[in-house]
Amino acid sequence: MNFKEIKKLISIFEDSKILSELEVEESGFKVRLKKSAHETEVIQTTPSAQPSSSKPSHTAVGKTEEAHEAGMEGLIKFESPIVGTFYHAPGTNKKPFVKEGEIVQKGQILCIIEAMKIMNEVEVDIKGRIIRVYVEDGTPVEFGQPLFLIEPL
Amino acid sequence: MNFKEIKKLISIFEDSKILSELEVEESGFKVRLKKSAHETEVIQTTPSAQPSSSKPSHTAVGKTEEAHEAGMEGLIKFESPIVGTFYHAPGTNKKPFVKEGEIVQKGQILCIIEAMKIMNEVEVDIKGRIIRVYVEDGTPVEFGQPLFLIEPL
Amino acid sequence: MFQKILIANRGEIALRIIRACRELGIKTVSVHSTVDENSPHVRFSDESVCIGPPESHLSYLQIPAIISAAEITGADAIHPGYGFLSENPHFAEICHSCKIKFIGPTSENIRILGNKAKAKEIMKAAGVPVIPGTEDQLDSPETAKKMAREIGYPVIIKSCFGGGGRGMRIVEKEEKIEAIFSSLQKEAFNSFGESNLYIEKYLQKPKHIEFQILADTEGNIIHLGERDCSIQRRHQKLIEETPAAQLSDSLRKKMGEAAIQATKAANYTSAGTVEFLVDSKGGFYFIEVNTRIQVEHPITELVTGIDLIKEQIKIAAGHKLLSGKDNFRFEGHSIECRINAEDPKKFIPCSGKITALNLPGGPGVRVDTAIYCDYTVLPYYDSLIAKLIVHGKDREEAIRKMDQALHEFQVEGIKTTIPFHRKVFKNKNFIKGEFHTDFVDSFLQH
Amino acid sequence: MFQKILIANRGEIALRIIRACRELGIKTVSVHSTVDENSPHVRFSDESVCIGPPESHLSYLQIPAIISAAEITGADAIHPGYGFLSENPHFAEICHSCKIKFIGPTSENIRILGNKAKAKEIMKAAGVPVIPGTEDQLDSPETAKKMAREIGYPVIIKSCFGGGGRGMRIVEKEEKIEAIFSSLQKEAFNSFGESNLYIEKYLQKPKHIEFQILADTEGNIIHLGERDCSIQRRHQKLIEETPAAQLSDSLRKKMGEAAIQATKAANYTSAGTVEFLVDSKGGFYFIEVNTRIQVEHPITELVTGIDLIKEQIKIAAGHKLLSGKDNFRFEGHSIECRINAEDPKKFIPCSGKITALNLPGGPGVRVDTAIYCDYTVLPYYDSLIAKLIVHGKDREEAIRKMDQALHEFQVEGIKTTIPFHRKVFKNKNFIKGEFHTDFVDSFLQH
Repeated sequence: MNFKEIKKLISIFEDSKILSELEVEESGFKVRLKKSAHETEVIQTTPSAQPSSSKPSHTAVGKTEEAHEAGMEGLIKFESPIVGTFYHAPGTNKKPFVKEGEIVQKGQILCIIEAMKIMNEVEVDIKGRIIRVYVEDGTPVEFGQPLFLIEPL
Repeated sequence: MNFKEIKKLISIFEDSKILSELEVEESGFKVRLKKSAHETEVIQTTPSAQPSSSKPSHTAVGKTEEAHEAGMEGLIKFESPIVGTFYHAPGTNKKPFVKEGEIVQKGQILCIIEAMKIMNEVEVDIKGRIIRVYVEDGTPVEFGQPLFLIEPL
Repeated sequence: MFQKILIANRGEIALRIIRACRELGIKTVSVHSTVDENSPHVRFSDESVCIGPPESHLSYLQIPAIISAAEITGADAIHPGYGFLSENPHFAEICHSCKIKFIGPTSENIRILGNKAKAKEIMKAAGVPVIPGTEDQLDSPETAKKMAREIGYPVIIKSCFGGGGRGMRIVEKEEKIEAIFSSLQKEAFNSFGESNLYIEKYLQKPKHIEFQILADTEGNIIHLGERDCSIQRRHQKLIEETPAAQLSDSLRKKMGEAAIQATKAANYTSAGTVEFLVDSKGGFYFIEVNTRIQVEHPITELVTGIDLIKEQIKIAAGHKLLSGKDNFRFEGHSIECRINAEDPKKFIPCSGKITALNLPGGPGVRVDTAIYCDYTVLPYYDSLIAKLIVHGKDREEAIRKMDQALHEFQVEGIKTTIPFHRKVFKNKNFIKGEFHTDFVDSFLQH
Repeated sequence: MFQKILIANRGEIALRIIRACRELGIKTVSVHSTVDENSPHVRFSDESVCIGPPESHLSYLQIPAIISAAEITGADAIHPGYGFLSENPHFAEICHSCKIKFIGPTSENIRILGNKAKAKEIMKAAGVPVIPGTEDQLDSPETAKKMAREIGYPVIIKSCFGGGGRGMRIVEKEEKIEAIFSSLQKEAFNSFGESNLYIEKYLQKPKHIEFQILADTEGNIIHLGERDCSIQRRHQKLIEETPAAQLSDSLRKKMGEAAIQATKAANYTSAGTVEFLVDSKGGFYFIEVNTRIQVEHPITELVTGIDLIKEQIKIAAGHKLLSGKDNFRFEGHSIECRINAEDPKKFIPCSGKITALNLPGGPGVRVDTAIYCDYTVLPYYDSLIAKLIVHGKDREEAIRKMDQALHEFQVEGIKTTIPFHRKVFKNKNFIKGEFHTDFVDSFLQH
């Protein structure tokens, strides 16, 4: 079950006047939804509660989104702020800006996105560890497309 | 079980007047649904007892249908078996076949419906008391239109 | 002109007739079975009368109920649509005797042309080419064998009262005649109440081409061009187009003249269709006259600019045909796909609720339908749920439009024939216009 | 011809362009904001790129995002539709410099004709009649007063960069000029980033009539007849028809010639519209040129048989206009109703989910829409949800068709302008064709 499906599931659950609890479990992955007695508090959220204080705000250029997939609790998806071509390094045969496993500082450049022949440097707005690079060098990306998976530190 | 199937399951569960909890488990995959206490109660109220034994069978020419309106429990609607013009009496200035309050016997003629210039006598298939005559003399009636309200005796 | 027309039908054709009446300023009465209470034809007519339970034979085929409905609502005419009572001479006769105008040909027209052998006889006498075969009914399998030897195999044996693909069987060899003869006789008796059979030469790889006819009571007759209905499965038409893809102008002209000749010979009035089979050598043979408005009439409307239902009503009201501003022209190319609630591979009808619906639209796209999202397709009636019709400058544009429109036409909750159509519109032979009545059978095998 | 066109728009017009591209065999790329992910224009295009968040200025108006989307998908042309970036000369220029063909006029055309005062000047010089008023921008309320005295009250003061009813005000008396001048200046600056104003004679009871123009790069210009757009509310068109109800053939001819003259004077290419006001004495005055495809283009398509979007694309690709089989004719009468998601009395836009939908259909009925049952009308975008277009033999038939189609058009869950249209089509003055641009205001008061 991917993020979109969970989102849809939540919306179905919210809209339902009848359901009060819903639980889906699948190969080590589990979603449990429960309505509060007053119905004001909508979702009691996914398994292990997550400190909401760690949620980062949007970056200046990039956009981060909480990762909802199983086993990704507390991780952040760094999304493309613009449409264009993704470059992982400042040039051909150059070292990539960041590698998986690397720790990045707030304000550090993660990649370049070329749009209209302009190279846009994309900065990260939190400190964290790069868990995954989603996009290959030189591929086109659309607005909101996940570029990196980051563990906030 | 894929997402679509879960969605369908929820809708089946919601529509069910009987289920209050539902759990599906299959090789490491599990769905659990539960209805709120309030909602289950509402649904449980509907099957309020009504004597189903008093339901009559259909007549040869006429058709009877249990009355469902409030205060009409146990009464029968006698419906028009054909399209045509309803006549309450065998002719102008003649006495009507039946009046409100009158008791009718099985097989008695209740009215005439004229269709294609043919006068069709309409018989009742139960014994009962005429509570109401719905249609005025000389008015057109369609198939299944209630003609009389009858209390079965 | 009529004041009020009762429409003795349901679904898209009932709605189609309501639209025509509205434009002519005529009030409409719809009739419906108990399950059709909330159907579009009921919602969009001025009045409606419930005539019976769901089963057709107790409602839409119930002549007394329909006549009664016309009488109590004061309708002065009845439009039968297609199917149901549209080709029932008895119904046309009762309408006449009740002084309600039957919008269609005379009961005599229907009766004579409904008898295939009789119709063939008339056409042969009038000089319209007919398929070699018996003029009389077959009296025995022996006569059938004798005739078949004269005509040459393969032959086709048909019920005199069949139609729409029912009550007919192809015979390849003499030894099979006996068995087919008796089973067909039984089948015909069960379906039509008459067991009379006749025999014809079976044409291989023919095209099925019909001409739209309009004939008024003053004896004026015109044809509005042809429709190629060769894309059919078990004699059920699935796709129709006009003009026919590979028909020479000279053959078109000859066939059009023959269609008018046929209409004249039958002393026919109203809208009607003269059907022919065309073989690969340009020979054409009269098959039958359809004495009703056809399912596929819209393609002729788009190409000619004529509203056939309105014309049919006006002719019934005694008007001269194409009076006033109703000039016609032949412009562009039009194709219709019949969208049926059927499995697209096995064509088994399928009923159920439509849970999501997207109808195609835009320039040159016409949809004739009475379905909507949340509509329940009922098992009691015909599986046709929509007609998708396009009109383009030429055949190529029409095919591209249809391809796009089928792409946009989305129905969820029930199976439809849309996937079948989508495949046909990508088929090379279809695109080239190279097809015959056997197209669908061989297409489905691949 | 282009290989792949990016459509920088959404809703019905994006779908309309996709349909045209499909027929031309051109691949399509749609762009969409995050909330439009499942919209029909995304579903029915070959590729789609998310270009930003819901707000238009961050997505559909975001030039770099759109150009980038064209670059990463390899689109060789962009169709801007109407609204959004369609009349933005800067956008056209950027497309050009990025070697992506902007399907529309040159940026120079857009820039000059977008400046109302400048456009008027050009037309006056070319001998096209213009409304008496300033040729230059007004520098002060005093100049406005002086001009108004010359022209005679009532006058109308407009922003040089306004349009679609915004940035204009009627002035009946001199004492009101000062206040209106300064408030309009502020409004214009806030809306268009320019505060330049000009003044004109205000015509009472005029008809708003526009001519559809096609001009290719070889200098061939034709007009495809007029559209009467007088049924408008606060300068927003609600109903359009062609031909105009009460326009003499001689005036039609004169205006058509003036429209071609205007197109020539502006050195214009692509599809475009020359707008005029016509007073009760048969005087006609140039207002502006719309340098885009219009919302109401379908009525011209139905009457002429020309696909304007395809023509526009072909012209952009350097084709000669109406090459091949694309002959045109003027046949019948066509009317369009704009169905907006708005309160039908106060015209306040209303968003929400469509819970039930029945679209009209049948002969002569065209629906251009991107809604479906369960579609959610979003508050971020234009309230137009469907265009209902009919085509009849004559105005009377078209009106009856529209009346029936509006009757069948059922939308639940949101408010629409359908009830407003239904009333208009029963209004005697409208039916007689006796209306002016003030029709809706006086109609709504009764």
